[in-house]
Parts: sequence; structure tokens; C-alpha cells
Amino acid sequence: MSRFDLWFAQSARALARRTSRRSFLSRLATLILGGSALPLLPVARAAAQPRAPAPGEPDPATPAGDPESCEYWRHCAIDGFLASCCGGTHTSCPPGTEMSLVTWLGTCRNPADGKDYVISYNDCCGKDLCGRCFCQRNEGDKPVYYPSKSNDINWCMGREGVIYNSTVAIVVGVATES
Amino acid sequence: MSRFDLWFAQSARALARRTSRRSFLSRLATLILGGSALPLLPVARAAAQPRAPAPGEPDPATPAGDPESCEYWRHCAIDGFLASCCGGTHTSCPPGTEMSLVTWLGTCRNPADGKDYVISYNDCCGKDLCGRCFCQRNEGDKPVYYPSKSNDINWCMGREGVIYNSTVAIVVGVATES
Amino acid sequence: MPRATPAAGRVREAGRRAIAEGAVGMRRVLLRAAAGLGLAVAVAGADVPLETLGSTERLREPPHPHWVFVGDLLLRRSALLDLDRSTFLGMVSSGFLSQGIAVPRRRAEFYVPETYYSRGSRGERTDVVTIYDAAALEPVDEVAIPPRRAINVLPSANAALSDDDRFLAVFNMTPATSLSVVDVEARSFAGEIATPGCSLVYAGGERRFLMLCADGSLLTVTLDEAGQEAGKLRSEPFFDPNEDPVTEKAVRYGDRWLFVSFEGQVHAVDVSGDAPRVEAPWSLLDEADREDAWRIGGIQHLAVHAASGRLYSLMHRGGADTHKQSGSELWVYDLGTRERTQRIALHHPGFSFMGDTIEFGKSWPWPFNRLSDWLLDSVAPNPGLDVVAVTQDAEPLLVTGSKQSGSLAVYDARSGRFLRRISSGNFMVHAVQAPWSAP
Amino acid sequence: MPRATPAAGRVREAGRRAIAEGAVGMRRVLLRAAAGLGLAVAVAGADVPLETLGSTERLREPPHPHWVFVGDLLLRRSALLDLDRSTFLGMVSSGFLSQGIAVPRRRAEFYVPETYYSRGSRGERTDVVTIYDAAALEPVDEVAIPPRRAINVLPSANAALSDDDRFLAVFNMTPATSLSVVDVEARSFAGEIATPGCSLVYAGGERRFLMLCADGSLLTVTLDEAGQEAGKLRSEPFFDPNEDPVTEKAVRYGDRWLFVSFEGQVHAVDVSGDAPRVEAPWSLLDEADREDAWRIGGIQHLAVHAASGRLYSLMHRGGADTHKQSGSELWVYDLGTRERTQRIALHHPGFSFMGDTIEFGKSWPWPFNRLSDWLLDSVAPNPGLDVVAVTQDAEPLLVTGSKQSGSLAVYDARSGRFLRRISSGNFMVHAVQAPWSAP
Repeated sequence: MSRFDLWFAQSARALARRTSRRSFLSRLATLILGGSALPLLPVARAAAQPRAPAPGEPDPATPAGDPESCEYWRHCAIDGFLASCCGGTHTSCPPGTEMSLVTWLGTCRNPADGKDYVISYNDCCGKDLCGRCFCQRNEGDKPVYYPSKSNDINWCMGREGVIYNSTVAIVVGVATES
Repeated sequence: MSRFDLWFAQSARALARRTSRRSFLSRLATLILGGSALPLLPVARAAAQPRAPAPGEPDPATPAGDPESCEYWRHCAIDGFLASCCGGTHTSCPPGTEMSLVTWLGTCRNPADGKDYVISYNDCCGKDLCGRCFCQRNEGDKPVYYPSKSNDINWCMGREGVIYNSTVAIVVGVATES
Repeated sequence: MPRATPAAGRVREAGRRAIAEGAVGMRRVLLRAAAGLGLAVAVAGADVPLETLGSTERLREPPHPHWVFVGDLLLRRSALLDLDRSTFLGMVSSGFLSQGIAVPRRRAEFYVPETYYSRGSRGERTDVVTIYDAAALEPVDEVAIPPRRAINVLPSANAALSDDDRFLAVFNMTPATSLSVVDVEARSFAGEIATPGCSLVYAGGERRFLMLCADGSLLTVTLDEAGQEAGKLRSEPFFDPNEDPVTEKAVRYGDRWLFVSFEGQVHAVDVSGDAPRVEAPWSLLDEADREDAWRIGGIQHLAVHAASGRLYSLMHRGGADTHKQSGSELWVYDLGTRERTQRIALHHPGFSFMGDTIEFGKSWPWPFNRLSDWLLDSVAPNPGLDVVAVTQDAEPLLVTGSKQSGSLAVYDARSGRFLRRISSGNFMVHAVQAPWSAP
Repeated sequence: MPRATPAAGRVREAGRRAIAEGAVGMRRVLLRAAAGLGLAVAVAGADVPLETLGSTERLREPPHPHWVFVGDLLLRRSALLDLDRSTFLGMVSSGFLSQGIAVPRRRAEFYVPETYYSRGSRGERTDVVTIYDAAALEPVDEVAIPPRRAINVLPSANAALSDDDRFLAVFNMTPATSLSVVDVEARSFAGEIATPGCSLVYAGGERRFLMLCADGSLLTVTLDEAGQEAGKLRSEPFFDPNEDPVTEKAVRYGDRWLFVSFEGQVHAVDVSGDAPRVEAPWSLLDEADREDAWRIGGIQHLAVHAASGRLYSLMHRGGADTHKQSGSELWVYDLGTRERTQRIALHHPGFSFMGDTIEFGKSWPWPFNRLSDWLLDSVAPNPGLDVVAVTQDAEPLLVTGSKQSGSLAVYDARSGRFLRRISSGNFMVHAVQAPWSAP
């Protein structure tokens, strides 16, 4: 589901709340803007290639299993452009960029096995903003003065080229309550 | 009239041409998009201050006399952001920019006196694109290999800072057929 | 490592002399060019007088309290707008993720911390503090600082000017944290102060800065006459950064800084005494608000009108971790009584497209000239507001902006009445500053 | 004056070694950070295998003919897209108004003429030709050139690679005109050649370039083995630049350049012989077309599929001086018969908003999943198309783009059938290049 799907769905719901009588125009707007009543069913994108399921991950035909989707399970604490939409994958950076050495960490639950994983959100650095698949989810995000949990920081800071391009989401461990 | 007025008016006309039966939706779209039947009357902008008429120029309450309008008579050969919307005026550059020393010339007819004037379109240089009041009219515009009549060239080239910000339209003479 | 470059202002002055000398010859060149085009050019007999070339506007002085800087991270610039006349006064181009313009009270200047790369998005990094002439909107000097400036998407708190207008502290993060201190009077780099574990920077006295530490405490850094470290003081933690952290977007109210937490707790820090004093927190939300899931949120979600003691807070309905979600209402509090006095339903900021505001039909006859406003307010999906600011005068204006639009909505700050939308020419609005108080 | 800087590629290689060495230590740092957050981290017992850090993609080799560069003047970049899979392969960041990427046939490289200022939009100017590794999409070297590169809004013709892939000629304008010649094999600056009165640059043979002169003639510049001027030849004027100038956006068809005039006259220049030979012009328009006010127009309004001899031309209805107006139809010509063979009604390119394509409901059940397409094609105002390109293979694709959108519409170039829209992540589309032919 794209950012615009979300935006249109939210808008339609907001509109429905705001409109006391279901006038001609509000009904039309609801139709045009997406309609909160329409099911937001996930189906494979038209032009996308079928993807092989990754070990232990949800079906890639669902948003929770699709690395190009903001709803991908690993993206729970992200705020940036998905490297998987920018010429990279969810674990490797787009051509010509370099992965940041320092980063922030999130903890995301994998719906396929119900376990919590520690996700390292490394930034891809050295080219300007990718501009595709902006995704902001912020689960567990903390302010900048708490750097290891903050996604508002340009984590390219440690590298030669610190321009931010996009972000990967790499599994670095399983979280267990301590 | 803003770029969007023009765009909506054109779109509505294109839509009217394209739609064979005046269906419910096309009528609504025509309403929303501006409607080719509605008169595009020039009236003073809500927040603008009343302007004193300039000597020999059309009434500033009309687009042909309003330096912040793309339809201002001097803008007949322009392709750029109007300095008058960017902190300057139609004859002086916005604060912190410098006027280009080289430029292109157009010939525009002043509706107030019916005379053709030679207009010097000097670029304002040294800050990034202003972004307001983009205006492209191109009367008499020639390709880049004919530089004195080409508005596709960044005329900031002769100056220390050559970044293009916006453009003025200065009367430098009256044109008489030779 | 930063390289010394000739101060931009001196280069510009040379350029200005050149254009003054060149302007006379320029008309000659133009007329020759016109002749080349087969145009005979008369200089007499025209109704429109011939005009001069080469002039540049200056801003009127002193600056007006209703002038605001509107920042755009994407276009790397700030537009300067006049909210009364709905005009664009000029702009300040800046470097990669430049945040915040520091405006002194006593000098007609301002300071912009900037980062550049020798090849735009790659190559050698240079960090500078650029000194602008406020009326000319033009760089007059620059001070090189270590290339370690913190780069993040905050609208503020990455640099602060001491209350005596003498020293600018720039927050560094590599991720080791420190402050670079610039003497803006002498236009020189004073030095770097290590601040391990503490981040961001807020002015807190004549020669004093506050920083927020990862454990929820405050670090106070005091400077001496030369801008060197005179003392550092770490407070007890005053909030729990794991349970309910305060946002970075604190606002100043006289001698107090108001830090507001994700859950709406207001932590006031009084900086009038020898050491900062943390007051007992109070909440923006009552039980009913919490039940309705109201929360603070946005990029720059707080504003204070100091003279009247009013606090403005962007609010939305949402769950945990929605501290960056756009606001749908603006709540107004009396800081004396700590009571909410008003809820302002927010108008659509207006769409913009490549810097132009999307509106149409403003010149059509009534009632059609209201069509675009009406469509915006009743049909178009409101993207929500991310930024709020208020001017600091006796007839204050409120401004709200969205990261999805370059347009701003303007309100009367006392009544909350919506006045108008204005175009910033930006692609997005990331920060709004109203730096000038009434004289 | 340009300064020598260490070649970016060498710096990058050092960086790559550092990350390879750093990757092992990095996991240690991460796990320590996780522990600091109160998380115990297990490395076993998970269904998802742990992954490695620090990897970067490379493009597959050789490049595919359906890969296109999509230029955005505003974002100062080109996106590389795969038209078959609708994917974004990567991007090339560039400097101020960089136009056109020169792609050799014989090396896995490409060359980007760029202009930078030491302070982003002000300061010292540096012009370079950056040499990229085509598979890594990364700068490996750069050649400094005089800071006089022509800066305009053309999509092409500001630089050209000689047919033997050896010399890149970059057009300079100050406004005096000249060519800077770069030996891209030796990666060195060969020299500058004055070309008074003549502008732009088109490859026209092994070591030969064409330029257009203000009087409607051609200048042919021939280079010697060292990239120095071996000869210059000025032709008779072949069009009248006052009455009916050709646009700068000529297209190459084998040994011919096709220049098309504002009024639709096609002037073919054959560069196969010792001197360029101008053929008799023919028209894209017949009487009926002219009566209906059809005209050429757009930013990049022409494309040729060389193998099939098809010419594609963006057309609109409009008056004089509308040579930059967007096209509403794409007309197809057989270059053998000089007959129009098809008129393609152009689909909406799709709106985009800050780089994201505005579409919704693609995942809804039929027929609702067609809603956004249907609204675009039947209700939304079509902004018109400014750019057209065609791939050079046996199953060619046509691409059209608009300066008001970052989305592209893709068609089968043989049938004209509309296939799909794809997102470039751009704010606007200023140029599309399909540089790789089938091997």
C-alpha cells in the first residue's frame, strides 16, 4: 500500500467524519478519494515479478512480507526512503551509495514466527535523496538526544559522503526480554 | 491570472471537447476545474495593496498592467520566475541577488500607447530558483544558437554567482521598424 | 577539514562596484544588440520612460514582527514572507539540511550554520557559519567551524545564540557530541567543548547554554569572555526518556524553556537563577482528552506568545509513537492558569505544486471566486499541519504549515480566526520562525 | 578556476575497504548498543537468519536497452529506470543545471559534465567532467575543465562524445562561445577551441563535431589525435533563423542529424562524407495539418528508432511562438517514405507528489483497481507531454514525460499501444535518454 493509499483512505475517513449529511458532493468525493468502505485488499502489483518467500518471513505477496512496502514487518521503526525502492534491497544499498557504519535500532515483531527481532536501520549515503517509497512508522522512535533509538538523525554522519539517500532494514538479532 | 487559472481553464476546455455527452461527472468536473463558460474577469487580488498607475502603462488593476502577472505587457518574451513576485520589482532584483550584465531582448507592444518597446530581460543571480510566478510566454523567442533572442539561456553566466533566481523586464527603448 | 575562502561579502562588494561601473556600458551593449536584431531603437517619443539597469532591492529597516522565515529542507532555503501583505520579501539559500537561522536582538544581522560538499552531494565537506546582512539578505562574512555539525531533520535546537548575542553554539554529532562556539561579534571560531551523552542546544542565559542528555537530565554549559568553557553542570534526570521522553522542539517563554513530552506533560525549566530549576510538570491533557486519544505531534508542534502567556500546541488523535503525526487541531493554553482556553480547528494550508499555490478563480465574480477556498475546506483531504509559529507583537498572527505543501494558513493569534493562505514558493514547510519582536 | 581534488573514486575505494574491515566490528557495536537499550539479543533460535551489513548493489552487465536515464533539473539528478520491470535501478546526482549523460559504446563508463559552487549557490565555481563506472553507478575520476560550461535548460546538445568514443566536447558560453575538449580515454583536458558565432555541439564522425551558427549555417570542427583543432569548416546557411529556425533538439538517425524547424520542416544533415551535406528539407505537416494549427513543441520533442527508420514527434495545436508548448499527440513518420504512419493520442503521464506517483487503489478488487487510471484518463486535466524517447532495440519502447510530473507513460513503440505508467521518483522530467542499444 503506497503512502497515497494511506493518505486517501485517511482523508476519506476524515471527510466522512466531518460531513454531517451525506450530500451529493461528499458521496462523490468519497468515491474519488478512495472510500473508507472499500476493502484495501493486498494483491500483487501489476508489473512486479513474483518473489520467492524468504526463510521465516511472511508471504511476499502481502504487505507485511513485501520489502518494497512501508508495511513490511521490518520497517516498524523507520523514517526514510526504502532502499528496496531505490535500486538496493532491504539489506543492501543502491548502486553508488555506501552503508552507514553507525545507525539506530528498532525492535519489530515478525508475524511469521511471532518473535521480536532487533533491526538495524542503516542509511545509504553519498547520493541525494532517492525520493521513492517514503515510509515513516516510528515504533519506539525516541528524540535525537537518545541517538541509538532516533530515526531523525542522518546516520550517514560517520562516512566520507554524508548525503542521505535511503535506508535498509537488516536483522541483527532476536530480542528477548531481559 | 495565475498559471493554475490558465491550466484549469485549458483543462476544462479540453475536457469539454473530449466529452461527447454532458454526463453528470463531466459537468461536475467542469465545475470543479473552472468551467470554460465562467468569465475570467480580472479583479484586484484580495490581499494586494492598490498600486499607483505607472506613467504610460496600462491600469495596474488589469493583468496587462500588473507586474506580478504573467500577462503584464512587458513579459511577452519571458521564460522564468518574475522578480516582482520574488522580493524585487519588475525593474529591480530581489534582495541579495545581482542583476546579470548580459541578457536577451524582446519587443513587446504596450497596450496603453500602442507602441512597441524593446524590453531587456535581465536575470537576477546568486540565489537559487525563487519558485514563484513562473511565466513562459516566448514571443519572438529563438533557439540558444541565436543568443540575443533566447530565453533558455542562464544569463547569469557573466557574473560571479551564476545561479539563477528570477528575471526583471526593463524598458530600454522604443522599437521602430527599420 | 574546512578551507579558508575569501569572505563572500567582500567578493559581492567587488561585484557591486563592477555592475555600477558596467551599467553605463551595458545600455550601449544592449542597444548594439538591438540594432543587430534589425530593430531601430528610439529613446525619445515614448510614453514609458526608459529605466535603469542593475538595481537590487533592500529590505526596509527595522524588520517587522510579521515577517517570518519559512524553511524548506528539500529546496535548501528559507523564504522570508510578509504575513500582512502576503508578499515574498526574499530568500536565503543554504546548504545540506541547514536548520534554523539565529537572529540577534542587537545587530541587523543573522547567522546560518551550513554544510557544503565540494561536489554537491559528495567530495570534501565544509561547515561554516554564514553571517548575513539582514537588510541586504546577503552573506557578508563566514566563520569556518569543524565539519562535525549535527545533521538531522529537526526544525531547531541545532544551534543557539547566547542571550547577550555574543556567542553562537553549534551542536556537533559524529556520533560523539560537542558544541562548536563561534564569536559572532569578532566573527571567529572560539573553540569546541565536549559534551558526552548530551545533545542539542538551547540558550539559557547571558553566556550559558542548556543541552538534553540521554538519561533525561540537563547539561548546563557556561562560557567565559573568550567563549571557552567556564563550567559544566549536570542536573538530576527530570524525565524518563524510555517511558515518556520530551520532544526536542521546546519553546522559550521568557526565562523558562517549556519541554513537552510525548504524553503531553509540560516540563518548565527556569534559567533565571544560578542553576536551571525544573518546575513540577503539568499536563496538556485531561482524562477526557486522553480517553479520546488526543496527543501532541508534528515537526514544530509548539509556539508561545510571550507577552500574553499563550501556548499553542498542535494536536491529533492517535496511538503511541505518533509524536511526529500532523495535527488536526491547535489547542491554546493560558500559561498563567495552565488551562486550555481554546481549540482551533485547522484550515487546509492549501496545496502547492512546484512552489506555486494551487488555487484558481480568485478573479472570478462572487460567489465563484470562493470556489477554490470552499473546495479546499470542505472537499479536499486536509494533509494535517506539521508546523506552528506565532509572531511576538501586540497584534500577533499565528501561522501553520504542512510538510506536504508550500502554502501557509494565517490566523489571528488572539481570536483564532482564520485570515488567509499565503504562498511561500517552497515545496514543503519544515520550520517557521518569527524572529523579530516589536521594537 | 577549477581546483584539483582527489579523484572521488579513489576516495570511495578507500571507504569501501574501511567498511569491509569495519563490518565485523560493527556487529559488535550494534549488539553493545542493543544491550544498552535493555535488550538481550540472541543470535540463535530465530527463523529469520541473521544478515550481513555493508553491502551495496551493482547493476547487472551489460546494461539493457530498456534502461533509461530520466533527468530532473530541479533535483539535479538522473534516475535510472528499468522500463520492463518498472523498477528504479539507481541514480546519478549532478551539479547545477547538468544536462545530458554521455555514454560511450565501447566502455562500461559514462561522462557527466557538472558545475559546482563552493557554497552551493554562491562562491567559487568549479566545472568538471565526472567519469562514472557504469555498473557501480559511482564516480571513479574527474577531469577539470574551464569554468565556462554553457548553462541553459536544453535536454541535450551541450556536450557530445566523438563517434570513436575518444573525445568529449563540452559547449562553453560566457557569452563568447567555444568547445572544451576532454580526452576521456586518457582522462585529461585536451584544450579549448574558439567557435565564435556558433553554439551547441553534435557528434558528426570519428573525430568531428557539428555546431549551429546564428546565421543558420553549420560549423564543423575536426580534431587531431591529441584532441587539438585539426580544422574548422563553415557551411552555407541552410535555414533562416529569423523566419523559421530549427530547434536545438535534433536527433541522430545513423549518419544523419535531423533538425526540425518551428514550422515542422525537417532538415537532414548527412555526416558520412568529408564535409556535412544538407539534404532538401521536407515537412512534417500537410496543408490540412497547418490549417488545424498543428505544430511541433516540447522540451525534447523528437525521437528516432534507428533500426526501423521511425521518427516520433510531439505535436500540439497552437499559434506562432508555441515551440515550447507541451504535446497532446505523438505523430509517427516513416523516414524512408517521409509519410506519417500513425497519430498516437497521449495518455496522462500520471501525477506525482514529491517524487511519489499519486495513484491509489491498485490493490482494490476489480473494477475499483482501475479507478485511478480511469480518473486520470477521463477526468484529470492532462498537463501535456514535454519529452519523448524511444529505446534502440528490436522490441522498442516509447517513453513520454512531463515537466509537471515525475511519472512516465510507456508505450509499445511499434504499435503505439499504451502499456503503463512508471514512477521515476523525480519531481519533473526534463530529459529521457535510452543510451544502450542491444549488444
